[in-house]
Amino acid sequence: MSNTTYSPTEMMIVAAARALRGAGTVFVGVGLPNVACNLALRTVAPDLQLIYESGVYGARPARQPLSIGDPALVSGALSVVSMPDLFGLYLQGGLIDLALLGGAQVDRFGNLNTTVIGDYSTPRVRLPGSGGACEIAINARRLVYIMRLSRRSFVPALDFRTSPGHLTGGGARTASGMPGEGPFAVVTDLAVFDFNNPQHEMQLSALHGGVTLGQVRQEVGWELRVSSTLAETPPPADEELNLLRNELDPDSHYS
Amino acid sequence: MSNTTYSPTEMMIVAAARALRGAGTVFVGVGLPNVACNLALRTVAPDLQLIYESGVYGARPARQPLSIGDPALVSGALSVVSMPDLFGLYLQGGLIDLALLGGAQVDRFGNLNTTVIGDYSTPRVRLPGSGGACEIAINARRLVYIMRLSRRSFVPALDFRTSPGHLTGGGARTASGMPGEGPFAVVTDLAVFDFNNPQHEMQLSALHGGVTLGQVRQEVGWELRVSSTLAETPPPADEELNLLRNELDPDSHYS
Amino acid sequence: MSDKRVSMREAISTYVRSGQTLALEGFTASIPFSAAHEIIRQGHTGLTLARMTPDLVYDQMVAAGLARKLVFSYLGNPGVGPLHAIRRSIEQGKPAPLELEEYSHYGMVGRYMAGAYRLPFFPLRSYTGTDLPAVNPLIRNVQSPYGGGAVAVVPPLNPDVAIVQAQRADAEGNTQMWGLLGAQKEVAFAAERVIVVVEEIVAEAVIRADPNRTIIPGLIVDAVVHEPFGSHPSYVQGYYDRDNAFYLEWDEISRDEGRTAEWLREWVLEVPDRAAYLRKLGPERLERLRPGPAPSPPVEYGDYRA
Amino acid sequence: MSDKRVSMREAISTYVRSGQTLALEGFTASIPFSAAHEIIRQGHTGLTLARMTPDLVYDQMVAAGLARKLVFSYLGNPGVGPLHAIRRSIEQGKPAPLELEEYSHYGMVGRYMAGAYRLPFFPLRSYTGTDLPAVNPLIRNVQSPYGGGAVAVVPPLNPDVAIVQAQRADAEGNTQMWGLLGAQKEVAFAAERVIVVVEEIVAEAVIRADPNRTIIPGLIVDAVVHEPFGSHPSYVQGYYDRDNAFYLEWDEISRDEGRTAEWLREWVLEVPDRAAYLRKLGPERLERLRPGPAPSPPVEYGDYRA
Repeated sequence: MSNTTYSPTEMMIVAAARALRGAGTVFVGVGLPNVACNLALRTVAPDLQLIYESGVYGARPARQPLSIGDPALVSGALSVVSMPDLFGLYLQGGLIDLALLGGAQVDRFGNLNTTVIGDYSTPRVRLPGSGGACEIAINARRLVYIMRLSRRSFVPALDFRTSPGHLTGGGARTASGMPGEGPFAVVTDLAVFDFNNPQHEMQLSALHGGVTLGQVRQEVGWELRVSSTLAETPPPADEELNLLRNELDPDSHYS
Repeated sequence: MSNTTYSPTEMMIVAAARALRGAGTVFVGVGLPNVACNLALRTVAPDLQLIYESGVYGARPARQPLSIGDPALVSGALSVVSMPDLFGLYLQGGLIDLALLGGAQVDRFGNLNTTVIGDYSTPRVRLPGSGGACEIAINARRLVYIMRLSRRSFVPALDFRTSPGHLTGGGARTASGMPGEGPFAVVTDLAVFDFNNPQHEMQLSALHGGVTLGQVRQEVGWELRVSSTLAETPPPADEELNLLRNELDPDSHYS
Repeated sequence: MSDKRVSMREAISTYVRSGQTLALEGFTASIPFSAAHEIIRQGHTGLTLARMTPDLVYDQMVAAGLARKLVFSYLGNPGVGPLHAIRRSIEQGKPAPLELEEYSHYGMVGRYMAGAYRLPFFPLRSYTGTDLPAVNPLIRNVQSPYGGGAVAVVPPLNPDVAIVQAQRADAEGNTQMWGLLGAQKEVAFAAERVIVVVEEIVAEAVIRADPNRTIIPGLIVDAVVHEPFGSHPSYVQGYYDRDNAFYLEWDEISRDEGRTAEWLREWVLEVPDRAAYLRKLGPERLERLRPGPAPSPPVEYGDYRA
Repeated sequence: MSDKRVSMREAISTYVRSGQTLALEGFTASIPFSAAHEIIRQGHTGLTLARMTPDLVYDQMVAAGLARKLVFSYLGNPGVGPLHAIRRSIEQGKPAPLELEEYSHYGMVGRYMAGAYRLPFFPLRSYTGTDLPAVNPLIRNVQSPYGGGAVAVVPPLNPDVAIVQAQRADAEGNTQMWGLLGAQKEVAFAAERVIVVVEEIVAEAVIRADPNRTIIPGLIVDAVVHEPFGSHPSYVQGYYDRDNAFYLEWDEISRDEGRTAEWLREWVLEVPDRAAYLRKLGPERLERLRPGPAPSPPVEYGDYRA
């Protein structure tokens, strides 16, 4: 416990890091996931093996990497591999336990949109697209999402389905034959969600300190399901905040 | 021209080397082809690029390699590649101009057997099998065969078709969609054959010195077709013999 | 062994033509900016640009109005934000509309692999339950003849010209690279023509002293361009760092169409070549990008005689 | 980082079981003879042995009567002649009949790739107009969904245990190899269990000083066996030469069933381990196989801080 104040984003990163407890290998993308993975490595998952989307395994960077393509990730790493090897041998080969993803839109079954807002051919906003997210969502054993909670993002229907979550829910994903199990947690700046019900429907599992159920419902674009074991997220410990502020994100680039 | 005597095998190697004139890249297997390629490199094809089946490009061995797996091929080479790259990027990728192959049996359309004599499941003689020959015969732009002439080898019907030549002749190979053009020469210890007719049927194109048409017919298991431009193979030049005897095959392992 | 060394100007004017499909690859590293700038200067238009991550290099080429179509998997300024010029082109058709052919990363890799392996398709476990096949009919399925259902496939991509940046090559184009390898090898083997841009030209003997390090053989290389700092603002492992400051500057510049055109005029069109571009950047900025030493230890190949 | 170093005896007894599918790979180089001999000593039987080139290593295992089935692409004593023991088994059923599952080289590579990539099949341009598919129903065709007809495919091969020889690894199994690479990486990623046999154990720092040289990550390695001259009579690039004399000797020995059994007794069964085998060979024979020095020059990775 701690009495220091912290930002919602700090809480989100800390909660995401905690969701990595017990993971052996994690597939690391750019941005917030990168920070969360490195925080987990320093706290709940000391044996966590980071595999960067740029093709680096066993990185030991001399500085906090600014991106997945940072040359500091290569120098001193255990192995550097090509894109065919990274996606073919590591990801599709089934070596990735867990991956963190985010998106501009997510629906109640955890499907993600990172492609477009509006119509694909005449977009209102053109987003980055899949990158590796599509095959990561399909092949990684389990997924954690990290994204800010807002009605604009938590929508009843996606404008475009870039990466599959639990598809239409229930047994749909299993029936599709995807190797991975799909998302098990959605970590936001206000609350944490899971999919622990037969429908694999996103449900509120924990509220961050000071956040009300009403606030959360306000930001979710569908009739929100609430876990029977709704809890309050333990606030960031001093150790977690210190690592985040002094080492992992000193310039508060993310928090 | 030369007055020195030479063995039929020496003539065969020399004639095979000459068939490599103009080739840019050659796929090199073990044994006789290896010697013939290295002779060509020193005589008719100074710019010939040897690509070894073991995954070596631009070898410059400090000693005459005893096999395609000789470590002397690796040290000082321009590039060493894995089997997936060798067969996928180089051979199937279309970078091989020419390959030398041999076999226990060849038929009139240049199809090869290196698998079995007798029935496959109850073989009289079990042979090595394809190795890379099957995909080499399919993907290399052009093929030269090198094998001793004998009725046991030049058969009307193969016991097993390991590697395709011109299949059933005529347009059969083209129709099959194989990238390569198939065999254009068969070099033996007694004579040289080509396929320069619409049926792509093996035909006698040159007799080695002192060899008669009758001798050759004797060793071919079908009604042999003879080229209208039947010639006599120029005997080995002193330079060719000297290279062969003093440098490429000093222990007369092959000749 | 033929000497394939030419200037960037000559390499581009010899092999690049308007209307071609080009692939300037390099995944988050070794991005051949020097080649892109020369293409912009020479004004080749109607290009189809293939790249996993278009990055700033294609944002600049699109802003220059050279591109007809983009074949890609991730549109972004890594760690910074969107690619404003490409977004303008897609959302507002400025300076010109842009046709999109969109994949995931592994889909792009698969296209290069099918092209390099001369296969009719490459299979991968992706796209299940997504909308990508609906907007890209080239993403298809194949039933496994061994049961177990279908697998996604993508067709070969064989660019007219592939341009890759590496640490070093000999005069014939035997190219050695280390650090992040991206899909550099695959795109080079898939392309009709290959231009290699290197930080250093080395003697053939240097290449031969470590043959396992040769990623692209001279056999498939058409031109070798010696261009120090050829990837700036991207980086080349061991030679210089990524100029992250510029990636941030570009986010500002590229938001405005006018400022973007102005930047292209000042830093590309009115600059004769990379050497001049580097002088304009100034030695201080480049020096700050130099890393400290971290050499690899030697390995033993063995001298095998008699 | 966990320490995976064990003796060969322990590695084999821990991971190898009768009836398994094993792949002791290494294409004409780095053939793990030391592992094969330990498997023979432990007497695991009913094995399915997969290897592109069975070579002497499987000729010895088949002669020892351990094999039920062979999955392969080329049966030969390279540059010498046939594999007599395997031929006896196929032609005369001595010491036991042998089931064959036969491919071409690229077909075997494709099986490992499909296994490593977790694909239902791997496509390749081979087998057209040959009798191989007729005797191996696992070689099938797939129609391209882009037109242009069919392409051959092979199914995944995922050995229970893969055993590969390399120059060096750290205690966790991060393995670096150079020289001929064969399909070592692919078979390792395809296998359920991986045993790496190395000439040298090095500090993790040595591996980290050249990450592009790491072919097999510790992530997929179960056991690391330090076994100098572990590949004799095969070779390890930079460490020792191929003992061609033995390959010729074996041609003589293996022609006779009795002499073969005698050799196995003397050189394998009655030898406790590889160290004893090497003592029996004698230092002179081993010294003659040592190459002269030919170290690779260092490359610069760069020390990136601040």
